[in-house]
Amino acid sequence: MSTSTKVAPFGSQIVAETLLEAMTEDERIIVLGEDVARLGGVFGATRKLHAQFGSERVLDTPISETAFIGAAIGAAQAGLRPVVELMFVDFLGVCFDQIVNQMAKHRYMSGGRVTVPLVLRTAVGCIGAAAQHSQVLSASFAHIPGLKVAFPASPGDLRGLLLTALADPDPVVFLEHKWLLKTRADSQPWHEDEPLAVEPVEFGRLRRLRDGGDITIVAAGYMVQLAYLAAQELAGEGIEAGVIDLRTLVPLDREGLVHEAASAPTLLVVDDDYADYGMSGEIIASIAEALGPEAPRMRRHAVDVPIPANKALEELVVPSPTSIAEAARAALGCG
Amino acid sequence: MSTSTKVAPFGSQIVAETLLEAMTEDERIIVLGEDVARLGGVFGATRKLHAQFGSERVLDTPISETAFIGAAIGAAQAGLRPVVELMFVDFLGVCFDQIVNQMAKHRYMSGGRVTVPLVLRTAVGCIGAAAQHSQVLSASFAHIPGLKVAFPASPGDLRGLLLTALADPDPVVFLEHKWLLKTRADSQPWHEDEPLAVEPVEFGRLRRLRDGGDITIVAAGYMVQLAYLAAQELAGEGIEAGVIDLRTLVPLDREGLVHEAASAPTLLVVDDDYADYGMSGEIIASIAEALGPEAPRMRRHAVDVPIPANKALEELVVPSPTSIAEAARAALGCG
Amino acid sequence: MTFDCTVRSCTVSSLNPLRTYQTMVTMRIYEEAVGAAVETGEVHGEMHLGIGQEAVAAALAAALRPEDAIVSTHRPHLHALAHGVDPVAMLAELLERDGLSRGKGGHMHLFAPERNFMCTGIVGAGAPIAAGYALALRGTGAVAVAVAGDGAMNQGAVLETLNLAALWNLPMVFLVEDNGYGISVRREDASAGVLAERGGSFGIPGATCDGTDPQAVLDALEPAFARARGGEGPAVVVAEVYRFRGHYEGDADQYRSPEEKASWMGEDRDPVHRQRALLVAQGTDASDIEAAETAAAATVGGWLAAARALPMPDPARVREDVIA
Amino acid sequence: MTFDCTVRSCTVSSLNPLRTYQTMVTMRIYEEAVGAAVETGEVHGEMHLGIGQEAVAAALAAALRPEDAIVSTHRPHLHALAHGVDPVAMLAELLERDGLSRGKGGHMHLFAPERNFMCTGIVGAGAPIAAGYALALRGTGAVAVAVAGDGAMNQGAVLETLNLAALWNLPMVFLVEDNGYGISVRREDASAGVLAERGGSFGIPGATCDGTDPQAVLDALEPAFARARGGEGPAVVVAEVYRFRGHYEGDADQYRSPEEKASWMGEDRDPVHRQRALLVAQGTDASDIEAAETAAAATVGGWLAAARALPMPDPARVREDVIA
Ligand SMILES: Cc1ncc(C[n+]2csc(CCOP(=O)(O)OP(=O)(O)O)c2C)c(N)n1
Ligand SMILES: Cc1ncc(C[n+]2csc(CCOP(=O)(O)OP(=O)(O)O)c2C)c(N)n1
Ligand SMILES: [Mg+2]
Ligand SMILES: [Mg+2]
Repeated sequence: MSTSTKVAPFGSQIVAETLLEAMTEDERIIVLGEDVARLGGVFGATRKLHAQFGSERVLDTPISETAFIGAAIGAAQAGLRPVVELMFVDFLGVCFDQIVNQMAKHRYMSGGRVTVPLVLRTAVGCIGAAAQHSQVLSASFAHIPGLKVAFPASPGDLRGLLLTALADPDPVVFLEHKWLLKTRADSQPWHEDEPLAVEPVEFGRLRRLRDGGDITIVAAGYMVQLAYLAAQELAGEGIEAGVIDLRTLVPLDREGLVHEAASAPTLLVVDDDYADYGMSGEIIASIAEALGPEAPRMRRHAVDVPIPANKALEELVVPSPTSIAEAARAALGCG
Repeated sequence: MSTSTKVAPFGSQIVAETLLEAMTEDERIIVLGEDVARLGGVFGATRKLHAQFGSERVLDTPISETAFIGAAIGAAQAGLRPVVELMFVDFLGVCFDQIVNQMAKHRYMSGGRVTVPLVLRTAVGCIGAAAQHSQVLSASFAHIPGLKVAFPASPGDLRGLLLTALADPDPVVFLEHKWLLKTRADSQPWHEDEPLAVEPVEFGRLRRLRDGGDITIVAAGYMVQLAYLAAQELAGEGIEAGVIDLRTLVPLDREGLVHEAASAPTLLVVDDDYADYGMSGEIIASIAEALGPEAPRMRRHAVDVPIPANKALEELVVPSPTSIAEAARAALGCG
Repeated sequence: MTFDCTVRSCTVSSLNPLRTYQTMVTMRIYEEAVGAAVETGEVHGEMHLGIGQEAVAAALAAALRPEDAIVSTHRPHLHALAHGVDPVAMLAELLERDGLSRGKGGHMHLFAPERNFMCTGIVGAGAPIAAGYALALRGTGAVAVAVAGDGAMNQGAVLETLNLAALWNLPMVFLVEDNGYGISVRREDASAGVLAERGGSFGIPGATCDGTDPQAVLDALEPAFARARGGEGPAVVVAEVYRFRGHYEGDADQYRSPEEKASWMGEDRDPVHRQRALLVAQGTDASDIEAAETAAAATVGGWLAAARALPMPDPARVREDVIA
Repeated sequence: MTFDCTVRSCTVSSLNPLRTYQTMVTMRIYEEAVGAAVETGEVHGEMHLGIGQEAVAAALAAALRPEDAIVSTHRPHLHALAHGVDPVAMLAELLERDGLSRGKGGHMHLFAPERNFMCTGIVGAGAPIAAGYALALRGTGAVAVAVAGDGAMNQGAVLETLNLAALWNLPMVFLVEDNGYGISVRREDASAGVLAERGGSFGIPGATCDGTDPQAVLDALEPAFARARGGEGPAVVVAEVYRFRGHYEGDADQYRSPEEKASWMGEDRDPVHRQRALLVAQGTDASDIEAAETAAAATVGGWLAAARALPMPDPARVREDVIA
C-alpha cells in the first residue's frame, strides 16, 4: 500500500484525470453520455471535463443509448475519437445492435477501409442494486469478434489500460468495476506505483500478481483484488495461491495463460460475470485444448443466477474473498 | 431417409403446422412479429396461421422489435402464450434489453411469483447474407440466466422441441437454423420418423446420433447434420466418429456430456456461433472440470470472424462437412 | 393534440380532499420510512423515492380499477400503493426481507401479479410491457398504464411503443412524471419539443397538468382513461412535478440550484402542504386534518412493524426461481 | 410542420432534365445488371434493388456535396451512386469480388470513407451513425443524410435520433423512401400517423414529395439541405415511391396486388419513363434522348466489364481486418 501522506485519489478520479490529460493532448477526443457533463458522471469518472472543455467536447446526452452510441460510431468514422459512457453495463441491451453489428463489424465489413476508434466506458459489477444494476456481462462483449475488451483490476491499470484504449484504432469496451471507481488508489492489496504516473499498459498480456505453488487463480477486473485477498487468507493456512490478472479479455493472452497453467497443479477461474457460456469456460477450454491431459485440475467460481436484492443473498451469489478461498479449497480437495 | 412417395414438408412447414395445431388446442397462443401474418413469415414458418386465426391472434408488427417483444412479455404475464418471431437472430441487439433484463429475470426478480411463458422464435445461421444476417449468437442467450435455449437439429426436433417450448412456463429462445427451415423433412442424413408425428422432446437431454470409437463430435442445431455428414466421410477413411446433438443449450445436459466424453478418446465441438466466450468453451470446460486428466483430448471448430459476403470466403469461415472432417483429423493428429 | 372533456362528454370526478390528503400523507410517510431504512442500513442498494410526486399517485389511485395494469419505473412505490399493491409485502421487499419478491427483486423490481403491477429499473423498458398487458386486456374495459419519467421519453422503447399503441388502438395511458430532470440532466437538455406532444406524430392526444395538485392530475387522467376504456386508444398525460430528494438516496444533488428547490418545495407548492392548505381554505376542521395525519402515521407505522416482523429471505432458496 | 421556401428564401435549382434522365437510366441499368448477377450466381446472398426509386437518388445527387455524409440502408446502391461512390469498386463488391470492401462486406455493407458513405443491413441502425457524422461535421456547412425506408421509421434507433438531431441542432436530413411496404407489411399496418410529421413532436419540420419526379424530390430536399447547411437543424423529407422488384431478388411478392403494381409501374408513373416523357414533351431531340440512353448503357457496360476484371478476394486474408 502507498505510504504517501497525501490521500490517494479514487478510481473514478484516475479515470477523469487520465481523460483530462488525454483530451488536452488530443483535440479529437470528445466525451459523451448520460450525466457526464454537468454532473461529471454518476461515478464521477468525467468530473471537471465539462468545466475544462465545454459543451462542444463534453456532451450530456438524452437517455437514448442507441442514438448516442451510434453517434459516437459516426463521429469516430468522421475523424473524432469519442469516449462514450454507457452508465451501467446492464443497459447494453438497449444499444447492443450498435455494438454487435456496427462498431464491432465496420472494420471487417469494409475490408479494413474503415476503423472505429472509440472507447465505450461502462461501469460493471455489484455494489448492491439487484439484478438489473449489478451485472458484468464481459463475455457478452468478448463473444463478438471485432471488439477489444479491457478490464482493469487496479487503479494503475485504470489509467494504463485507458491510455492504451484511447490510442487504439479499434472500438475498445472499457469495463470499469464500480468498486474500483469508488475506492481509493491505494486500496488494492498489492503494491503499485503512483497510479497517475502509470504508462500505457499493453493489451493482450496477462500479469502474475502473486506466485503460488498449490493453485493458480485466474480473474479479471475487481475479482483480481478479491482473489488476491483470498490468496492471502489461504497463505495463512499454508496454501500457496498464485493470482493472474488477465487485463484484457480481447485480445486474450492465451499463450501466457497456457504458460501459467502448465506450471499450476490446480487452477481456479473467478468471475463476477455469469458462469455459463462465458469467460470461465473460455479460459478453461483454452487451457484444456492446449495442454490436454497435462492441464491442471480446473474449476470455476462465478455468478450463476441473477443478482438478488437482499444483501445476504447477494453475498451468496457474488464472489468474495471468503467464497473464493472456499472454492480454492474445494478445488484442492480440502474444502 | 424417408421412403414415402409423398414429398416431405419443408422445415418451415413443420414449424407452421406445429403452431397451427397448438393454436387450435390452446386459445392463449398468439403469434406476433414482422411479416408473420399476411406473408406467413419470411421463411414461411407461420404460413396459414393468419388465414386460420385472424388478426386477433396473428399479428404483423412494425419494425419495432423492442416494442413487440416487450409486448409479448406483458401479454404472457397477463395470461397469454405469445410466440414472437425475431426475424433474424442478428437483430437481437435492438431488443436485447427486453430479453436480458426483462423476460429472463422476471421470474427470479419476483421470487417466482411471475412467469413469462413465451417462445421467442428466431432464424439463425448462414445462408449467404454476410456479417449482419448470418449469425447464430446462441451463446449470447445461453449466457444469461433465466432463458431456456432450444436448438433443433432436425425436422423432427423442430416439432418436438417446439411442442415442449410451447408448454414451458419459462421464456424459451427457439433457434431455427435457416437451412433447417429451407430444406425438406427427409433431408437430414439419419433416419427419423415422420416429423409431423413427433412427440414433445424433453429439454436438457442430449442424444447420440452415431457411435464412434475414435472421436466424438458435439454440436447443436444444423451443425449436427454437418457433423453427421463429416462422420460419414471419416468412416470412409476408417475413422469412427460419434455425433452428439445437444438439443438444448439451456438446460445443458452436462451429465450426459460428461458421460459421453468419458468414453471418447477425442472430442470435437463444432459451432457456427462465434468460438470465443461461447458454446465451444462451455462444453469443453464442463468436461474438463468434471473429468480432469481423464478428459479426452478436446478441440473446437467454430466461427472466429464476422461472416464475409463472398461465397468462397464464407466457406472458409462457416463449418462444413469437409472442414469438420478436417478438424476431426487434426484433432486426431492425422490432419 | 389534447383531449377535450366537453367533446368526449366524460365527467371528471371530484376527489374527496380530505381522503386524498390522507392518502398523500400516507405516501409521504411511507417514502420517508423507506428513506430512513437506507440510513439504518436495512436497504443497502440504490433507492429512488417519490417524495414530492404524491399528487400524481393519489390521482392515479382514483383513476385505476383493480383489473387495470400498470408498469412503473425505478421510482415505483407510490404507483404500487396507488394500485393497491400490498403495502406491507412491498415494504418488506424494500427492506430486503421476505417480501413481495422474497427479497430477490428489491425496490426497482416489484411484482404484484394479482394487480397486474410491475416495475423495471431499465429506463423506458416498461412501456412495451405495458403495451402487452393492454393487448391482452383489450376489449375488457381495463387499461394498462405505462409510467415514464421525462427522461424516459427519449428512449426508443417508449417511442416505439407510442407507435404500437396508436397502431393497435391499445387501451393505454402513458403517464409521464415530468420532474424536470433525468438524474442531473435537465429536461430541456435532453428532450426536444413538448413532452405531451410526443404522441402527436402517432395520432395520440396528450395533455399536461399540474402534478402538484391531485385534482388537476385526475382532471387530465380521467379523459385519458375514459378514452382507453372506451376502445378509443391511447393517450399521453404529462404531470409536472418536482422530486424533493436527490435522484437516489445519497445523491449530493448539487445540479439543482437552491433557488429552484425552494421554488418547488416551499409550502405553497409542496403537494402535501398544498392539499392541506386546500382543506384549511375549505374550512375543514383542524381536528379532522389532524386525525387524517395521525391515521396516516399510524397506518405506515403498522405496516412498518408488520414488514419488520417478516423474516429475512431464506438463503437456501437463493438459487431457486431462475427457471422452472 | 413543413418548411416554406418563400420564408426561408432559398432558391430551388432546376435539374437539367436530359442529364437527370441519363443519371436515372444509368441507375436503372446498374440495378438491372446487379439483378442479372443474382441470376448468374455471381451474387449468392440476399439482394435488394432500388429499381423504381431512381428519382430520389437522382435528386439526392444534385443536393449532395462531396463532403457530405450519407448513411444508407439495405437498399443502398442508388444512394452510393448519387454520392459519387466508385461505381466499379461497388459493383465488384456486389459481385463478391475484391471490391469496395474486399468482398467481405457485400451489398448491404458498403463503405466509402472518402465520401463519408456507408450503409447497414440493420433497419434503422444508420440514423444514429449519421447523427455522429453530423456532429463531427457541424459548423462546416456539410450535411449528414440518414436514409430510411417507411418501415424503418418505427424503429427506436430512428426515433431516438430525431430527438437527438433536434436537440443538438445537427445538420441532418432524414430522407425517407416511402415505398409503402416494409417487406410485406403495408405502411398503414405498421406506422401510425403521417411519416413526414414524425419529426414534428421534436420540432423538426417535414415535407412529403412525389418520389417519382426528380424535380419534385429536389424541391423538397433543397430547403432541407439549406436549413441544415445554414445551422438551422434537421429536417425530414419523405419521398413517395414504389419498389418495382420484390423486397429481395427472389421474393415471390404476392403480397402486392397486380392492380397496385400496375398503377405504379406503368409508363405514366415509372420514374424513368416519366422523365423520358418530360423530355419528349419539352421537345428534346429524339436523338439526344437516344444518345443519353446509349451512353448510360455503355457506361454501365464499361463498369461491369471493369468490375468483372477485378480478381476474387484473397482467401488468405479472410481472417484479417477483424481488429488491428
Ligand atoms: C436504459 C437505461 N439508461 C440509463 C439508466 C440510468 N438511469 C436510471 S434513472 C435515470 C433517469 C431517469 O429520468 P426520468 O425518466 O426523468 O425519471 P426520474 O428519475 O426523474 O423519476 C437514468 C438515466 C437506466 N436505468 N436505464
Ligand atoms: C432491426 C431489423 N429488423 C428487421 C430487419 C429485416 N428487414 C430487412 S429490410 C426490412 C423492411 C424494411 O422496410 P423499409 O424500411 O420500408 O425499407 P424498404 O425495404 O421498403 O426499402 C426488414 C423488416 C432488419 N434488417 N433489421
Ligand atoms: Mg425525471
Ligand atoms: Mg419500405
